[in-house]
Amino acid sequence: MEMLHSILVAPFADMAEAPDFFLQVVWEGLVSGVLYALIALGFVLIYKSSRIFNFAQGIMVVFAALTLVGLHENGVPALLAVPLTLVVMFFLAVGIERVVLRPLVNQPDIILFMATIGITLFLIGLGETIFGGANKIMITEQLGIPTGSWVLEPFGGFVSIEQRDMTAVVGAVLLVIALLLFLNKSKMGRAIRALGDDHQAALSVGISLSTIWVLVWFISGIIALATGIVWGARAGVSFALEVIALKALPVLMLGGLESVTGAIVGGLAIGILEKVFEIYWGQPLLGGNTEAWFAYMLALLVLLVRPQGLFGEKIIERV
Amino acid sequence: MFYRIAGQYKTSYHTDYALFPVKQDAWLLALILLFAFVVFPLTASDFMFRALLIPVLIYALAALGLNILTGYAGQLSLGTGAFMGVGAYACYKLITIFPDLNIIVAIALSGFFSAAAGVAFGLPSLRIKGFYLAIATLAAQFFLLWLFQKWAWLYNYNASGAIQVPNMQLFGVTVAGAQAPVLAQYFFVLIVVCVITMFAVNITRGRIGRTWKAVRDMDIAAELVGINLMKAKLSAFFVSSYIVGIAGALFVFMWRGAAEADLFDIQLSFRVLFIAIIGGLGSILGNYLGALLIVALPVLIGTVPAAFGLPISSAMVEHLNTMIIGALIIGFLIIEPHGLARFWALIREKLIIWPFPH
Amino acid sequence: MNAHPDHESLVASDDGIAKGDLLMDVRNVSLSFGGVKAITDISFDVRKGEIRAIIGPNGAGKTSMLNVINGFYTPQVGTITFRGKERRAMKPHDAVRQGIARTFQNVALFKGMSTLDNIMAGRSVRMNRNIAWQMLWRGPALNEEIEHREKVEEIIDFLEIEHIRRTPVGKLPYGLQKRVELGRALAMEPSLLLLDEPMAGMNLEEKEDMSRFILDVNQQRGTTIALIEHDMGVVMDLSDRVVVLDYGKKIADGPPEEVKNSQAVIDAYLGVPH
Amino acid sequence: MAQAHPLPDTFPKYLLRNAEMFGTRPAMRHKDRGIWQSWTWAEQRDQIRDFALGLTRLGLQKGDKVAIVGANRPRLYWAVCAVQSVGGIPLPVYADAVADELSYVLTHAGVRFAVVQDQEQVDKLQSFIERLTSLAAIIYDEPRGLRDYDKHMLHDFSDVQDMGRRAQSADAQLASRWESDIRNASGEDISIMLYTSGTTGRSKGVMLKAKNAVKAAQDTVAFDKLSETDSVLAYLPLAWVGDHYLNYAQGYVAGFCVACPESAQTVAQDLRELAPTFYFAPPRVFEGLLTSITIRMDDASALKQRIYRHFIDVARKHGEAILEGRKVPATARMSYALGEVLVYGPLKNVLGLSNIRVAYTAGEAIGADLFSFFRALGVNLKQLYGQTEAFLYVTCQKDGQVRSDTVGPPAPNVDIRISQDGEVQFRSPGMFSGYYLEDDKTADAMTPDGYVKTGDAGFFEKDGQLKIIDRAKDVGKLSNGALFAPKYIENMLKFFPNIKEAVAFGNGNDFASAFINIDLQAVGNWAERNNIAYASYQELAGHPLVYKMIAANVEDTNRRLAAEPMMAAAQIKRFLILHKELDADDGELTRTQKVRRAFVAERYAPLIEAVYDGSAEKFVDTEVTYEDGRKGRISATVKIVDTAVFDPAEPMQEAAE
Repeated sequence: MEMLHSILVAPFADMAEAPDFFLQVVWEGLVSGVLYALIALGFVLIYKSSRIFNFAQGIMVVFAALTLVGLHENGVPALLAVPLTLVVMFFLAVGIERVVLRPLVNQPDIILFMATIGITLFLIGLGETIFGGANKIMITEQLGIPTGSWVLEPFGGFVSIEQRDMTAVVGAVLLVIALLLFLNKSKMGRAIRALGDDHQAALSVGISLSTIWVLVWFISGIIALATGIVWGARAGVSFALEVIALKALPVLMLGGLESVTGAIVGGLAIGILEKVFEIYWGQPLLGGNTEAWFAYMLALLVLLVRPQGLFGEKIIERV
Repeated sequence: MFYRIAGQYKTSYHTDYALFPVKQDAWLLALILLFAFVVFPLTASDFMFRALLIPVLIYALAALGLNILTGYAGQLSLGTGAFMGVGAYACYKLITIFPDLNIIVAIALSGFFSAAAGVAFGLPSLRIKGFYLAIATLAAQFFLLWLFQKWAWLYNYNASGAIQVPNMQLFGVTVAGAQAPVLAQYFFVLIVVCVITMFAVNITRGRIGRTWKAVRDMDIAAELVGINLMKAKLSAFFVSSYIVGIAGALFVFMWRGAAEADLFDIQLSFRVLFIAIIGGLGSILGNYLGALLIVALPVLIGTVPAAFGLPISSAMVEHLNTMIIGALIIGFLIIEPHGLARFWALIREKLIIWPFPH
Repeated sequence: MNAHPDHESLVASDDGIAKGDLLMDVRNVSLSFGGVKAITDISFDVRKGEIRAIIGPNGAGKTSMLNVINGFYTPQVGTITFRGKERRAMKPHDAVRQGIARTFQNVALFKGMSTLDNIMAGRSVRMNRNIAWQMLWRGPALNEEIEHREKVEEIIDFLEIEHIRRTPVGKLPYGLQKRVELGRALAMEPSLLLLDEPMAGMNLEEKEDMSRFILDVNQQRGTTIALIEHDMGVVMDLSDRVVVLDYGKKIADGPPEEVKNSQAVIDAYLGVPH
Repeated sequence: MAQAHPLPDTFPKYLLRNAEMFGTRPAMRHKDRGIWQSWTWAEQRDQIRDFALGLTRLGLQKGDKVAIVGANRPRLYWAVCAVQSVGGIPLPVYADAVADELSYVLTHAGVRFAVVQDQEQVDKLQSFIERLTSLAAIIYDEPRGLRDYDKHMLHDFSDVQDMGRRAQSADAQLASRWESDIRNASGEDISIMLYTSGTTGRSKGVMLKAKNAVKAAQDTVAFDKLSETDSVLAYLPLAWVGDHYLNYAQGYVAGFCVACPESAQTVAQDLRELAPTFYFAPPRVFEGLLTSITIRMDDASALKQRIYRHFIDVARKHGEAILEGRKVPATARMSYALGEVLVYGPLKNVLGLSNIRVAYTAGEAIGADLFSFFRALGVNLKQLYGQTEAFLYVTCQKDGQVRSDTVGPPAPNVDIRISQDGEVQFRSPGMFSGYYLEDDKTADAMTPDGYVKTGDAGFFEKDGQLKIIDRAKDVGKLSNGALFAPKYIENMLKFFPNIKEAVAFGNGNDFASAFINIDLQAVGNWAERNNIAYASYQELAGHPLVYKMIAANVEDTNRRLAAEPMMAAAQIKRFLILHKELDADDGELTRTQKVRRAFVAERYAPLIEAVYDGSAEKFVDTEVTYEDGRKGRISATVKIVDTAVFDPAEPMQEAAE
């Protein structure tokens, strides 16, 4: 009985007791949720346009951040380093398309999925060789991102909002809006969506596969850079980031591989629930650090109920 | 060139089902076993055993387990590292609770624990397929890893959170623990791996192997041919995780000597997955070739340039190694998606019809 | 030890139903996919030993009906009585156990395996040596494998595909893939064989071969066949009775000559506006 | 093979001996259901005994004739021995014979029973059943499709065997009586009747006495030291004397294992799986092998081609010498050994010729380079010359004394002489005992003093080996009296891979000319590699580049003819490439693919006229029968080309080598 009470009743009692602390937890969850959503967005964009489950999205975030900081360390002023990094990301996109994707155009999905694992490893190795394995500090100030924090007093309590987190949230929202506009309105956007259904069909209609793929990988490169900056500002730039980026997978599972809205909602949901569970259930009952597996378990449970995720289309087996 | 197929006709189904219908393949295996059981033990240095021979065998065994699940049954798994962990911890707990338990029995039993874990995390495969299934095994990987760290009972509450392998005797020879001679450990691992590989070959060859491949190729058609999908998938998870568990136990007892939780992290899962991919999904031989490549690569990168006089820092070796493996994966997927095993099959085919091209 | 080529093994397992009696009765079956009505209130019966054709223009619900019969889809309304047992929902592999086998409109073979393995997969429902025996291989597991291999070799000989025994099916031309698929279905020794457009995309010679095989299976083995086919010539030659579907409804049922002249069928095929 | 009692003089006697001495060794194999089904000599005896006793139950008496129609199947071979064991006369007939050929042979021989392979043969027989007044029953081997036939005269092979078994269980002594009948049978009985696929007129039934057939087989088994450990693939037509002698007769005498292929299409694959130790193939098969080798090697990578060409040259220089054990320099022996590992071994392996101890070719002349190619690889290929009337062997070459242009010295105990007009005549232990019911034809074929006239022209070379020039009746004279041997010229032309068939004309004319059939496979592959588009055989045959290539071949032939004094005058001045392939269904070839010269000359008379009236081309329209019997017409303008001719004095480069 007492066990049941500590699982079902006690946590909610704590929440009610310290609403401001609860808000702080939710905010922290929201911010990490935004980051998951951004990474998931990169996944969705590539999956939607080329049916490739891009495992390397996580490492691209790290690689972009490393390049930015690396350039800055070698004397490139911060505001110039950003466009330069974008150029690097563009060439990375061209390289990936030419070397990896073009020869594998009609291969089954599992082969393309494994190719992205290959890219992940290659980029880790490349990043470590060029920039060394040590952790780096993100150049937040130089990029003009405010580093102070605001303090609010809701319910008479105390909640501090880091300004850089707020910029991250705002930046992410802007990015998402730009992406949605681009996908639905522009000519290129429609081509990307057409490509997603069937490579050959799109080719036959005259959509040039290689340019679209370069474009798509470049856009997800941009998203990766944005995520890298924001993430680096919070947790410093290191390869450990790559494992955390894996967290985007459950987001995709939850939100469905093809839907942009699914990626955002999924990302935020996981970010918040993960933090709340850790604080109110993880630490008191399970010895903490439940964030390592909570997202995956949650996504797993959802999938058991709806195998195609919250927003994916219903899978009809045709024989 | 070396193959002489003519005249090897089969007069009964028994001979038709022989493991090696062509005797040249049997000689090739005999040669390899001769090297493994005689030549290496006589010539190899301790460094060779510790850095190359034992890890190759253990990784190959783990990749064999994964290959049965992903290569034969088509169920993607990213949780191999964790299941190896379950095998290792189960074995450790067994020998601490029953100190006089024979090590072979301990290792054999520990396989069942990882098999149980495998089946538990395999249940979702009945409803979800393809990439989505990767999430179930990822959940297993992270959850079990967290469990190894948090559940102190697993490592007998010792402060460092690591498990230490005590000295254990088998037929009067210390095979595990600090004083175990590397040669004894090598033979122990070699024999276990050979026995399990033989069982794996027989299983994948027969009815069960066929049902797995049917589920992998087209599960709808498999069901309509009368194959019970649940039994097929769960048996694949069971057998695969059993073998992976054994590999985990060997990993700690016969090679590492000690282990802490984050030894069985996602990186280990990836490593075994690369071995299976580069080696060739859906093959037994591929796992050995893949393991040889992935384990030998860093050793080569470390020693070869040094031999040429330009020493490379150990960190740089690690970085270059990761990069090269990444490049290798991409290269293989382009040249031969079915990995080294198919490479060997093509070479063998060319030798058989030598000097003709087709 | 020779394989004793006994040709009797090809005869379908007797399911206790005399020739001509009722083997399967489909009553008032309706099936819809979220609003889309694939089949509405269709009833027809299949007698033991006959070739029952199911025809109709594209999208008439033929394949969906086949999927209902072998338990792949569960109809919202209506029941199917097969060998006396009435049922609405049934797992596909139970349908197989009761003796229903099928081929697919666009070839559902196991691409990663050879012709022999694909047909042997049809036997798996009858093989049951457990994993322990399989690990040892020599002994009961191998004997069981050989026992079933002999049955499969009968089928390979019957379908004249000895020359592609070890070829991966992915490499076979379309006509041969269809024949391997028929072989796999025969390997299940069904009492009811569902053929989904076995001759689609075949040239004249391949069609003649396939018709010969279907007739042999029906006459020599006594297997009842439900045949979906577009080629009118084939349907009229092969089938004893014909069901005609259109827009998910049954518009005619009877011997080929009678159905051929029925106005409803002609309209359906010539496209009178609905 | 020492044995207590005297040498058996009938094949059933050998069956009993083999069952005793080699009871557990394999006697018969058949690739079926994916594996090689095997029967030991003991099992074969039982199978034959049961069938024989079953046949007697059906009413088979001594001297009755039993037709055997079908491909190489164990049960049909057993039927032959079973019929012989109860004193009947087996009568193998070509499986692909059309209905009216079959009906003539069966009615002429008055067969009482017919053992056939499958439904196809049953239908063929039933189409003219009313003419077979003496036929009592048809027995079929494969039951496929025959289930609902009316079983009044139709029996399944295994049912007849059941009758035999039931009879034995009813009367315990039956089996031993069957064996004692065999032991007391006399060698004088006719053991087999083979209808020759006559190139002229209806085929004749050649009767062979048991003791003659067995004696001939004993001689050649000893000659080539064949034993029970040998093996052979029986893939040539059952009714052909070659198959009956080499596989059936020698099989029983030596006790070796005869293997039947899975089907006609899988012979190459079965040959490779089995790798027999004794092999026979007509020159056409060796031609096909060489063509397929050259085509496949042309597609190989540059490295493989270089290795292949280098070692083939080594083999051409030293191969035969090494095969015959002559002295060869150490370096040559060394590089040949390396060649064995790299090229010859694998090549023989891929073709299934690795285990061959003795191989023969016969039926037509074989090209010198084709013959030496296989001998250089280490295949002990030899030539023999024979006829149905001689139960095959007339001459055969000894190991070590092998030449490509001759057919060897007389076979053991064979006495050969050359008549005034150059015809080869022989007397041999295996000699036939005349044509069935056709004593007049028998008399024509024999000389008054008991020699058999072969109908072939030839002469003995200095080393005692017989050299066949041509069919006696075809050998003619040019208008200036010079010798014109069409077959000799045609063989030379056919040695080129691009030429599949050639027909030479010139008898009574001023010069020799030739009609050529190109080899679609070889020329087609050449066309593909030089990207020459062609839609049909006819279009490729008429292509100017093909004409140029064939012209070069004809010139080569003329150079060789110029080097032989007797043949120099008969060089080919003009030739054309026929617009259609000569085909047995059109009657232009016999069943064993030999040209029916008279028929071709009469059918293409307008073309011959055009050749000799100097016109450059000629429109021709010929009737064609398709596979299923329907008739069609093919017409084309055929170009006629002149070729260079060499005066006999010109030295030949090849000779100088």
